[in-house]
Amino acid sequence: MTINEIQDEIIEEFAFFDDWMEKYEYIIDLGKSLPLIDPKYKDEAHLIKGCQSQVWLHAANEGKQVDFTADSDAIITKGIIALLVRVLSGQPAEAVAQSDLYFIDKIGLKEHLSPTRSNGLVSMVKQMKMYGVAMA
Amino acid sequence: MTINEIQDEIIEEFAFFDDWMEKYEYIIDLGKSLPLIDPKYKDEAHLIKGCQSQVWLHAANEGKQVDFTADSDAIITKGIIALLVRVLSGQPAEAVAQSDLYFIDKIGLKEHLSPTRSNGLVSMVKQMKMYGVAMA
Amino acid sequence: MATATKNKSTKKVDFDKIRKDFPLLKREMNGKPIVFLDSAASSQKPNYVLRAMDHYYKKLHANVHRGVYQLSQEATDAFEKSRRLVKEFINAPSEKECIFVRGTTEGINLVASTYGRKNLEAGDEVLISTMEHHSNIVPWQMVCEEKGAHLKVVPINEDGEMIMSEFDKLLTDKTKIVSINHISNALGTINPIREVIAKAHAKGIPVMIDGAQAIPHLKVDVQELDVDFYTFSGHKMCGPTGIGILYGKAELLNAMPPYHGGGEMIETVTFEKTTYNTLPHKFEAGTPDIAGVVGIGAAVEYMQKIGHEAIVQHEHELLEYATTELKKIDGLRIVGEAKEKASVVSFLLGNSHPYDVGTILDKLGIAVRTGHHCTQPLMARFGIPGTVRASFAFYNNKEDVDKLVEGVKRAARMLG
Amino acid sequence: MATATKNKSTKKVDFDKIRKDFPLLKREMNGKPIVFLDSAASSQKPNYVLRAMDHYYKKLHANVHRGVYQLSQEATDAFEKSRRLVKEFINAPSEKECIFVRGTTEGINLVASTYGRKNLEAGDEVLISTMEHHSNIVPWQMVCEEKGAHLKVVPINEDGEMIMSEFDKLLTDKTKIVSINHISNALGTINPIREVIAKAHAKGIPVMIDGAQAIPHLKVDVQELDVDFYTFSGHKMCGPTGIGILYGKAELLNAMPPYHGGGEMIETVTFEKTTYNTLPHKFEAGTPDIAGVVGIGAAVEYMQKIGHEAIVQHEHELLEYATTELKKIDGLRIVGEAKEKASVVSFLLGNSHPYDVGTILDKLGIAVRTGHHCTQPLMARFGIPGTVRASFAFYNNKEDVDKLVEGVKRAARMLG
Ligand SMILES: Cc1ncc(COP(=O)(O)O)c(C=O)c1O
Ligand SMILES: Cc1ncc(COP(=O)(O)O)c(C=O)c1O
Repeated sequence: MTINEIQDEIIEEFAFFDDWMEKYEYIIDLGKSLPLIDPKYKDEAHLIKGCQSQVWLHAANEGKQVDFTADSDAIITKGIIALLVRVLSGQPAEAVAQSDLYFIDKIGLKEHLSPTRSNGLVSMVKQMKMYGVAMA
Repeated sequence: MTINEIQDEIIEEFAFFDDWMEKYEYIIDLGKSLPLIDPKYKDEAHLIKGCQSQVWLHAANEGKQVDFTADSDAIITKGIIALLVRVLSGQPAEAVAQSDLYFIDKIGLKEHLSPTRSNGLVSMVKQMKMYGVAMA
Repeated sequence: MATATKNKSTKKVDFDKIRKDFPLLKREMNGKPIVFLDSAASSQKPNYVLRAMDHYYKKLHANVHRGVYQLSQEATDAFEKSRRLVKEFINAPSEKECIFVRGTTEGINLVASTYGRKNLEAGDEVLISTMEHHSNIVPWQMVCEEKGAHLKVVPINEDGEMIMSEFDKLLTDKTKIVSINHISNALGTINPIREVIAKAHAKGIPVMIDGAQAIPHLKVDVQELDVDFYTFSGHKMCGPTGIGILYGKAELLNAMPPYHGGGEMIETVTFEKTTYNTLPHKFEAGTPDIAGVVGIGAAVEYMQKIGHEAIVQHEHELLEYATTELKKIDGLRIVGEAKEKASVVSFLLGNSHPYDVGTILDKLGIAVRTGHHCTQPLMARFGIPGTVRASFAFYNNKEDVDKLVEGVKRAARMLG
Repeated sequence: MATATKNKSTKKVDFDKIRKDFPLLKREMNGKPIVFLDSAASSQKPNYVLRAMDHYYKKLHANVHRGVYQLSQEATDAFEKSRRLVKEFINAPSEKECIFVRGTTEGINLVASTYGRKNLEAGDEVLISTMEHHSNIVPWQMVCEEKGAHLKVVPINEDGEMIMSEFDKLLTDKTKIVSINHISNALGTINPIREVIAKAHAKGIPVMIDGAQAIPHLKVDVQELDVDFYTFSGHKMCGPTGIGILYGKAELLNAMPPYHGGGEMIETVTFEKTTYNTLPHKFEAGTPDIAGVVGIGAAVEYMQKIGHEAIVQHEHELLEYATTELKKIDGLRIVGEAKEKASVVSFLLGNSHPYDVGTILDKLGIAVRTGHHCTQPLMARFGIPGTVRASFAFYNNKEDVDKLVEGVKRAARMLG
């Protein structure tokens, strides 16, 4: 599936939720699932500092595609990371670089990617795209 | 005449003026009259600095009374000084020290003695009283 | 002031009515009536203060000092009236000792970069505590680094109280200044500043108090405290942003080099030599925040009408109630349980990250602060990344506490 | 913005209508409708700006940055939106290069005490002009004294223009920074800053421009000017008191040590080592003047709606008219007759002291500034104690000029 196909899929899934509670419960469940990153990458080199929560990101280059793994110390942040990884991981590097992540807004999580919220997510998305550029 | 008698006399004089123009013309005339101070006292030592206009003040001790002479580079300030000198000069030092200069307010010149107007007059009045204290 | 009651101390103040003075509290957040529990970061503003500033701009504005025209005099009078109000509010001996600054941060930086830079030498020490706000750490670090002086830190116990026996040991002949907060913004601890000041003065050491969190809650009397420098922010005490006060003893302020150069702070300027103005102007270079000054004056009037006694009592009730109710929640741990505490409750919920708790509370319309609260070394002391902090002002009520407790329970269920 | 016209440049702007945006201009002074001719000291404020701040406090206020709750995000958005507006206003390459300060005075002090303190050594020179405001003299004197550096001063001619051949001589390898005002507040001279910057850059010397008087009148494009530092005050451009901007090239700002220590400006703090935040936060310690920032953003929007072209033209007409009419008065002498001039007229009336003239004008409801205008060395250059200064903003009109001329004639009769 392309980046946009996955995004549309996620938007459709979220359409089932009646209120913010259900949506957040789902995100929290995503956050609680198994670690998304090899523990050895949870180090300074892979850390994206946020004032509110920390994010670790690792990118691997498989041929022309990029594989992302990531984690966060906050579970809601981690849940959102799970969605981002689902959208961008395994995609062609160039597609990652050029992606437009509209699903965030559509499923009502825009505020988590505000540059002023300082949970590391904005920097992480930027970093993911930079990996896309670098590996393309 | 006592300080208060002179003050009352001035208030009475000013009651004749119909508007601010006449009043200021009178003050300006007072300011234009002969120098109020011996030129040799117009030096740093006798200078009271104001941001807007400068004031020079000299006090002489004649027995128990204080004689003031003063000057300013601004004519309206000088006119007001002429009134202050008329009220306080030649008065017993103690009376100067304890004087309450209500005439300023009564004749509508209060704003010139505002501490923020910075024409040197407030400091000058303070200085006159201090001479009164010192010479009493 | 419209609605604050006239009864100063003994009679009951109607805090329900007072709450109506604050227009922001009528808004919603995420579709729910807002429950504002972040007053320690910045308080809301009563109409009285907003009207005073609006009136200033519409009727009185002109640049202050030195203007010969009426309007400028009126603006200056409004400006200097506020200084008088502030002087009375903290019972300073003289208005000249009340300097307008941007806020607490600037107040401390001013002292560190004038008093500090003048008096600190290599090997000297500045004494602070583990629970200082970054604003009371970094300025001292900067000047210490420049001068080769050292920052010494009084440790705290598990409850979040300064260990005074350690303070005694750290207060030595090398100490050139002690700088401690009156109330900790992260824990709510009310520090024993009387004791700190007495002990420092016994050794001839001056004391600076960071009063950012104390002024909104307690009656502060700088003469009774005999404090050397006391600084606070207007925006935490119902006043506008961008204005605060540095009180300093005239003797110390006079001996200090000036801070900023510019208009107002000079007596005469030539290219060869400049002489400085007297207090307070020496430390107030440039056009001041005139409307901000008018606003902080109005805030002082507003708070004095309500009266500190009533405020202290009301907030203490909220603190007790919130503490009791929150403690009933399984897995909730309060960080900071000093015996003397202001209306701040910092807590952790099980292993949940404060960000997660704060996010869910936000969705419920409840505004709390999460994170390190600009006290990273304090968080490190407790080995935690941060806390969730609810802070109460006199315009909060028990219903706010109930909603908070409900919200935390909901978060516990969702995150648990 | 209610009344400013939508037509940006070509069509005629209705300045009579615009005047109605300024509530203060409806008041009286000494029983007469006020004629406000002291905008160079501080401008009046349009309702648009006042409403923006009021709205901020009533609907959006919370401490900015780092808050997870909606309200704090909204406050931060309003805050950062203003930075974007300012960036566009001066065409800065990046928002990060736009730092919020209290005003021009703080902007210059910030640069003098960080860039200056870091880069100046004994024997180095700072180059300013004779017509600088105290705010652009004293901060440099202070750092020069500390470092054993020297202040060099470009002389001016009788018309009040910098003598560029002298500038060329004074610009040497010893010069570490040039700091010049864009427009002189006392004379109205528009300085040839393009030439100054080009010549300094040819020698690799950075230039700071004091834009306090330029921003309210001219279109400023910091990229086109290629200026290194540019600073101005909100209160002179229809914005609130207590807020201003320091623009600096990122390269220079990044290399500078921090200014104030405190919250916001740090990345991590431990008692051993503190690392600093990135631009612009590195230079914005503590809670900023959030409402002031919102206000300066609104002022930018307001001025842009009117458009600089229309403002320049309107003010130029007032300047020409006032100059012509005032010159007809016997014994009146204009101080500062540069070929390039902004809407400031400084004058002396015969041998009358400026204080006397100002006092009589005040009684007539006319607000002018008198004195040295915080430019004592400039007054010394002309051998005068001060001047009477009338300054015009776009909300002034020809009637204001007529009243001024009438008033000065009256003063001449009374004092003559
Ligand atoms: C040319 C110039 N520079 C600097 C300043 C100082 O500005 P502020 O008082 O807003 O800091 C002024 C204002 O009087 C000015 O006119
Ligand atoms: C204890 C303490 N000190 C200093 C500060 C800094 O105050 P401001 O940001 O108003 O300068 C704060 C505010 O967060 C505080 O709580």
